[in-house]
Amino acid sequence: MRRFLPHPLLTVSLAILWLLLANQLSAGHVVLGALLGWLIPFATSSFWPERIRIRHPLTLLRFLLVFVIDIVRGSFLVAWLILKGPARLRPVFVEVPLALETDLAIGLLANTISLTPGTVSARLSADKRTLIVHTIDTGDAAALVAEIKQRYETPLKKVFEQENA
Amino acid sequence: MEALIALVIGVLTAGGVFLALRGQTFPVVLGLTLMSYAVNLFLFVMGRLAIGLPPVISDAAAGYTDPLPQALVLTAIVISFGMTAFVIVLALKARAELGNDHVDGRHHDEERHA
Amino acid sequence: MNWLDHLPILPVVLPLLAGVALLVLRNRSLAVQRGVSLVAALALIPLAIALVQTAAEGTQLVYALGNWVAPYGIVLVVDRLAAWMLLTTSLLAVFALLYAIRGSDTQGRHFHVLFQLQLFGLNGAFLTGDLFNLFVFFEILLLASYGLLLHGGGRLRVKAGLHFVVINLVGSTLFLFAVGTLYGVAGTLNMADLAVKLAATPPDNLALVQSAGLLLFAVFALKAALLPLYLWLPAAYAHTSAPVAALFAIMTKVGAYSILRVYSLMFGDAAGPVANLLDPWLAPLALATLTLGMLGAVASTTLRQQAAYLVVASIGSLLLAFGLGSRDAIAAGLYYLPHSVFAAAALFLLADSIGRARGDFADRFESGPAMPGARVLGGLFFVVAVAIAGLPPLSGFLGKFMLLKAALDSPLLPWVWSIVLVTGLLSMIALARSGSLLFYRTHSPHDAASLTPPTTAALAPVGGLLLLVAGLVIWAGPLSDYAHATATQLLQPQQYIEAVLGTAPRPPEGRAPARGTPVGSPLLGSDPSAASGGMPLLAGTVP
Amino acid sequence: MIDILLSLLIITGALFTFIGSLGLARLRDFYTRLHGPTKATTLGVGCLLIASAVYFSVRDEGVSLHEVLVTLFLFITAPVSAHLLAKAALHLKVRSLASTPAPDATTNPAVQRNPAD
Amino acid sequence: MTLFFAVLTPFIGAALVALASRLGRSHSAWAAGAVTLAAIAWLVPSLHLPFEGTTLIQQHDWMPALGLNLAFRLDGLALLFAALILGIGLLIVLYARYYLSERDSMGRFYSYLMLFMGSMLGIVLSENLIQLLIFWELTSLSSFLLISYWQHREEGRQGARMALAVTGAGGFALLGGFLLLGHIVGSYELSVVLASGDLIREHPLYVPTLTLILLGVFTKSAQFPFHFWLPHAMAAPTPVSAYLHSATMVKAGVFLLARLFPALSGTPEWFWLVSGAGLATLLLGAYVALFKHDLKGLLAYSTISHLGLITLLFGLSTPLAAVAGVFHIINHATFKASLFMAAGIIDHEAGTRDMRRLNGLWRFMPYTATLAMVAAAAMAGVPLLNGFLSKEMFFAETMEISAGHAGGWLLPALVTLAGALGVAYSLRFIHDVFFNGRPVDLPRTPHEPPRWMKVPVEILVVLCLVVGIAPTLTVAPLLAVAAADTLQAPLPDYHLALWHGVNPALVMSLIALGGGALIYLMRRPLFAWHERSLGRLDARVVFNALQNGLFALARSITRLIDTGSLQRQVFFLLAAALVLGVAPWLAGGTPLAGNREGLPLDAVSLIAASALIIATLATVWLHRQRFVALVTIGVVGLVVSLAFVKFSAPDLALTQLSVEIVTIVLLLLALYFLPQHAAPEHEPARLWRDGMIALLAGGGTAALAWAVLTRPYDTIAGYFLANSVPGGGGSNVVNVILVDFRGYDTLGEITVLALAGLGIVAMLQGLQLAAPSRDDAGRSWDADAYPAIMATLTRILLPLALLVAVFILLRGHNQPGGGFIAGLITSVALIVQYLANGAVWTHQRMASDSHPLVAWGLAIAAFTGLASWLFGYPFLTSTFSHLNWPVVGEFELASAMAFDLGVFLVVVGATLMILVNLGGLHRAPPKKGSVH
Amino acid sequence: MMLETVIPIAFTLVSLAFLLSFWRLLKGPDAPDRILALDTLYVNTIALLVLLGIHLGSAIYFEAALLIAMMGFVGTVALCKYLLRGDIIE
Ligand code: NA
Ligand code: NA
Repeated sequence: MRRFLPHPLLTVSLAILWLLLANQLSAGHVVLGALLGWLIPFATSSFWPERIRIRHPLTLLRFLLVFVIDIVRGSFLVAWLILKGPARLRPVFVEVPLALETDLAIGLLANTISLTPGTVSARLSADKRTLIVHTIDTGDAAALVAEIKQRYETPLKKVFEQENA
Repeated sequence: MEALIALVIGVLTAGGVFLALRGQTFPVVLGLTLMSYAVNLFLFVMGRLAIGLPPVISDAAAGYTDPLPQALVLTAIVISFGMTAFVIVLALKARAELGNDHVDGRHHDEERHA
Repeated sequence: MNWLDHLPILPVVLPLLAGVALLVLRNRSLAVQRGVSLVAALALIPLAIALVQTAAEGTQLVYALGNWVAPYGIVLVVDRLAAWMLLTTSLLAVFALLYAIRGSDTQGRHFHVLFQLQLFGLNGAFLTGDLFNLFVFFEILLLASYGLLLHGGGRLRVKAGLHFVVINLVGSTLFLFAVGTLYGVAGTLNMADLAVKLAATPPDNLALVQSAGLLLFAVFALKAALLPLYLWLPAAYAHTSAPVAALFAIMTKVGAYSILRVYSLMFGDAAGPVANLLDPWLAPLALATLTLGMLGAVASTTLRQQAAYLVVASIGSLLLAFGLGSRDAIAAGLYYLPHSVFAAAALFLLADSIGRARGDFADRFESGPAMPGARVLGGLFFVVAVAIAGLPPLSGFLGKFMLLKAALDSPLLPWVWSIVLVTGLLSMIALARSGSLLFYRTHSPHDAASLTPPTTAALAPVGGLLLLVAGLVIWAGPLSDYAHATATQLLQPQQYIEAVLGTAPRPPEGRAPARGTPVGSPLLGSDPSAASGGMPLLAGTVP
Repeated sequence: MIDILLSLLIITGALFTFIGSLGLARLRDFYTRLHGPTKATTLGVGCLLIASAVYFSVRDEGVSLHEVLVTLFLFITAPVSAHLLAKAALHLKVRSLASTPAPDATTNPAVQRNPAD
Repeated sequence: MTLFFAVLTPFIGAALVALASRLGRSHSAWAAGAVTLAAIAWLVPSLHLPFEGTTLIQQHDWMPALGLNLAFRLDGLALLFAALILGIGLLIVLYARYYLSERDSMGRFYSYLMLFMGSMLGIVLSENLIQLLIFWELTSLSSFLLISYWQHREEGRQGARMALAVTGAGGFALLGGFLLLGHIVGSYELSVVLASGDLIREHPLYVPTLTLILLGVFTKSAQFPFHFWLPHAMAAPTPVSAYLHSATMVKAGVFLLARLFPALSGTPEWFWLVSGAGLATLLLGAYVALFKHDLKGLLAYSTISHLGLITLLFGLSTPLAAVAGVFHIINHATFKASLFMAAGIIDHEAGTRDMRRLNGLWRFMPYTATLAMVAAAAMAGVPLLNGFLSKEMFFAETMEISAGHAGGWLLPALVTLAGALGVAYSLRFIHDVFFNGRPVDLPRTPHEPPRWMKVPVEILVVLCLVVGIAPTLTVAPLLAVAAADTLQAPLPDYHLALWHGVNPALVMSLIALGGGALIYLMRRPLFAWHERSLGRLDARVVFNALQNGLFALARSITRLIDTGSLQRQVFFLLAAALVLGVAPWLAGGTPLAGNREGLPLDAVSLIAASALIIATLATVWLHRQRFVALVTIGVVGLVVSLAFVKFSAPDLALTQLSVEIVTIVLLLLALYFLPQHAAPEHEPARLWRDGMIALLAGGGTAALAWAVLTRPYDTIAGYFLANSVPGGGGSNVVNVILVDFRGYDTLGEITVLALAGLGIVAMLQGLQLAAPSRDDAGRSWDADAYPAIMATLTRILLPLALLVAVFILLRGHNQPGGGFIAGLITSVALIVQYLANGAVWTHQRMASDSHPLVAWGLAIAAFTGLASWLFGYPFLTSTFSHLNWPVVGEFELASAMAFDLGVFLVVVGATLMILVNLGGLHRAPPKKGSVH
Repeated sequence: MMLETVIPIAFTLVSLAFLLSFWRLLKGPDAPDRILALDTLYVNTIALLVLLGIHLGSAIYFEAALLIAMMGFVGTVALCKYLLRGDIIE
């Protein structure tokens, strides 16, 4: 199975993406999409050797929901701060100690932080244990760190790194 | 609109020419790039300006713009990309061989006396 | 389609395939690569001869690429002029290559690929009947020439290469401005079709078309190294490797060819309001080029530099002939063209051998050690100098004779004669001095071992090129007749136009490719309103 | 009804796009400026893309969802860009309203150099 | 063909002689003699013809359309000259065998000599003027080789170059003259030209024609003021001098005077130009000859003087003068050749030619002295010798011409003076060398030369004597036919006799003899006066100064123009384009704007255009802050793509966007190795100049665009729109044009791209650049080479990007997209892997050599084109069909898509080749001195 | 139709956004500011294209938007990498 279908998740994703690209749902495109979804992972498998496994699909879904809501929230918040005026901002760099260990999970966390309310992940320490996050306006840095860990890191850890946890 | 496009082409050409006349390789490359933008735009608008009439045959289309200049510009873009790449690497080669980045291999201070 | 019907495309396809094959074989032994390269170059000669024979009958072979007829598709046109250029190129290429495979082809990577693609570009430029396609093939031959020019590297070579590349990039930009304007006015790219359209230029568009025509001239003048646009040449030719410099002898001729082609076809006598566009420009500039080129040759401090300036001067002579514009003058130029190519190539190759034989003194004009093999080198130098200075009895003299004779009818007669004759004298003086310094004013070498005696393999290409020059003398009659017939053909562009625009596509036969029937009869193609068919073309037809 | 939805999406999208750039122009240091485009603009363009998807799905028969692809792409790339920009700014010691963190102590330049060396 | 072969023989012989020298020293001499005899043998069957009044003409087509044929002519004049050339040539061959030393290369000498002999023979036997000129120039070239034979000697090299420059210049003038002559007459055939004298003389171009031809004649025959090269040619070995300055080279000029006498003579212009130059030369040569201490110098100036005499005779234009001229040609050849040979013997035996040291040689070599004295007497015009006869005729003619003119005494007086000077220098030759005390400090003791070295001198001296004593029995028939064919008319009445009674000519001869003796006796004060005045003039100094001036002038002009500056070249090109582009508008009559209705302006376009303009200006303004300029030029590219979108060119927009990014990556790669900032320029004048040029160029292109955009046009584009679907099988017309209608352009375009890649690979080979360890602000680089977040997430993007690339590639034929854009997307996706993960990491996962991609891409494109041959269609003819498969449904397959695949592969291959190789630059260890 | 009034407003807002981003690009002051501004300009351009597509009722500009998204990202990555490391392909 693994030899013939190295990345089933990727295959499915690519087939769906192909249909999105083609912007039509015809039999021909389904076949073509499936074909490409099957072939491209072979071509790129050396770049992407580890197999992504999702342990808790429900947790992931819930995380995604929170994520989307937070993006909208974050955007409104930033928009409001911008309109309110630059003078009242309280920007701070905070350090988020990481429990995550895999690159993929850390990357997803960093991206999530960047897209969600008022924060941008600015630097990952060389030992990958700490993420430095810039926040545009906060009064309580510790609360922010805690929120990040609880709201994003925990589900990510559960979905991608459960065996290691 | 035509006047605006003509103006844009003129400014791009002027900028390109001015930079192409500089003494160091890097601005010359920038100048050549600007000139290629100018000429690509020029060649493109030789098919006249048309909005919303892409040359893709379909039943719904209200009409088509002249496709030929577009094909020519595509060829020209590719060629100028190859040329630009070559000249950029040549600039590095010249930097290594001549010891500086002057197009004539002179040092900047020499330029004043030349 | 008969196999022979594909003859016009073979001189283009062959070097392309050879280039690709060499790219595939890039890791194979040097002998294999050289063999493939040489065989491909040699094969061009019979092809070119076959095309010359066909063209000599006075017909223009028209090859519609993709079976799309002119003016819509790109066509190749083999007329006398094109065949003449192909033959000159193929002969030159073989000798340049023979010299290169002695060892300079290993100084850098991809020499043979670049060489073959250079031939691809050259032959394509000579054959195309489409103005934009001419641009494309200009770029191919230029980029190949950049690679070849820089082959081996070195300070002066890189500097010269940088100048060559940058100035040509500006030139290419100008080319596109000119072609674009012509398309914007005439709505077509095929040269024959352009000739028809431009001849009907209304007064309101006159200056616009002339402006584009003259911008195009600036581009061709740059490639041809016409004053004041020749400054790139001396350094580029003097500092590149010998076989490349020899091959480059044809490069300037591409510019000259383009001038002849475009301005006889599109802006010639029959071009109505835009007729004889170059008349006020070409001949005077050519005279000035001849003068300054020759002064440069006099002033040169190395043999290769001198050879390069002599190329500039030869371009002056050549374009002077084309600029005078009469049948006899053009014929003189056409006869002179292969001569100047072969002679210049021979000089570049010989200069390399001389430089090697002089050790550290190279080809500098200063008293140096007596060369090993001085007798042979000196003898060859003497003959090459006679050829390139246009002295009797070699073909340079015959070309000059034809040119001077043709100038008898020109209002520029006093200028042409005095400048051509005086520069002839200057070249003789300059070359006599060079030869005297290099071969006569010698001392016995301190370290004879550092001097490389010329090998037969190095001298044979020089000898071969000189045999070509001799051939130009021995068969001067038929060759000059061919040149005259070519000039006649060029001065009657109507024939060319009819041949190009009158060609029908190949009809479907057997498993036919689907091919849209051209709208109307092929000749109607020159009538755009008929060609536009029923499709709404908004931008194009807004009056 | 669709018209209202479309108009709402378009206006929201345009507004967020504008506010994002406004932040970029108005805010006082690089790090705060970084937030505008990263969030507001991304969401703005997202809204516009959804509007487009709705528009073409309604106009032509058959759903038009390929705009989702662009949206997806933007949402993957925007945070990476922002992260790299912030990292670059920290490296260049760009002026900051917040006190910048100390250079990464655990980083050993000798170790982290290109493995090819 | 006999005449042709006679001329050809020495040329072929030249090679044989050179080869023969490998067998031994004497062999080449024997071979040279045999060649000369062979040339004679070709002529023998025809020799009788001139004496029968027949002119033999042999013609072979060469360039008949141009009037240039191989045409040979044997008449009396040609016969005479051929006899001199071959006869004296044979003697020279013999003489040189003994003259040349062990160190001299025999083969080279005789080879050159044969070349020269053939050229000379060609001149005199030519029927076609252009052909004559060819041989004329060949004498210049071969004499260059002969004069510089002793190449290690400075005088030899200089003398040869001077001779070549002067006679070569004359040759070019002669070419002009002949062309005019041919133009007037309508033919280059001598027969026609000689029969058209009146036509020529009455033609408006007569004077220029005559002037140009005389320039050729005078330079060749060393006539004043072009005489100065001849004495310097004496640096040649004496056999060469004996040959060139008696019978051949210099005689070519007077030959031409004789040859064209019927066509050109008889006008005042001819009279004044020719006789004027002749008289001046006669006097000057005779005068200078007297003061030369060098034996050969004396003979050289004497030669100049005698050539002046002959020229003067032809200038007088009367038939009798012409006869005398021809006669003196013969006589001068014989006595001068023998004198040179005698001088050579003396030089050979005594080791010097300085007459101040050579004294009293009579005692050492009485036999040679006798020969020399007889020859010198002939030169002086002593009775019983041939020189006397022709000089007598000369004096008589000058009297005849001058009779009845006011001031008519002047000419006879002057020629008598010249005669006296001639006697004086002849006396000096005899007395100074053979008598006059004892030799001074000679390198060796002289004695008689080898037997065979004297034979040529003996033969010539005997000829002087027999002709002088019995002219009618010897030279008369030859002179008659030569003179008759010179005149191309019946001969005038003349008598060759020793005694004509006491007449003015005899008196003049006697005065000359006596005066000459007197001058010689008074030589000491004369010498002293001469040394103080004219003796200081040295033609060589003047010539060298002129030549150096020429070289200096050439150098300064060349340096003025060609400064090796690229900026200047670009400036010239732009200026040329501006001048050429603007010139047609100056005539007026063409309005700049047409009457086509344009599109309305909208706010978005205005904003975008403003951004583009400002970004362009910012790029120019900030170009010294290179990184910033890079960002601003990125904006320019973005807005240009936006313009493509706006004006209905989606394919262009896609291409521009992709190219833009790859270009920026390239520029960043380059910027790493280049200075980040550039110093400001210090030349406000240059900035203003460049600014002006830039404004003009910008204005020009804007005007051009405006002019076109406001005009309507008809285009062939309708055909593409109509045929794209039915003929090309694709609805994206731009793509169908690219891969089908104009697929040939695209084939060229991908070749350019491949060439760029290959050229860059070739250029980068061995190139090493030191990587800067700090940025321009002095900061060391960030330690984190591959930020983890970037690395992780860009990997996700690779399959996605590839999917998009496939999509773009497949749909290109019908919708915006195609091989090029797909190729760039793929390349960019791969480049990002390099950016994020490094070259080593990436190369572990994919092939690092992209040559195969380029090769196979090109091959696929080319073979797609070739495949159409199999179906009997031209190169690149496309085909397509619609297939209907179960489940999948209907889809299209087009050969053009295979072509597009080729494009795709080339683009990926070339782009990777460029970027990856460039990216690997720094990894080579920095070379010492490669970068400051 | 409502869209006819909304779209010009949207065009105006996005154009203003474009100008503001461009202003930041010119102003800087630091290199990251300019890169950020360029990145934002790319996104603004996507917005313009989407609006244009709706305005003209043509889906043909979609690929351009997709490509801008991809290329804008690559450009930003390359420019940032340059600031961080100098050598972008190492
Ligand atoms: Na570009
Ligand atoms: Na003496």
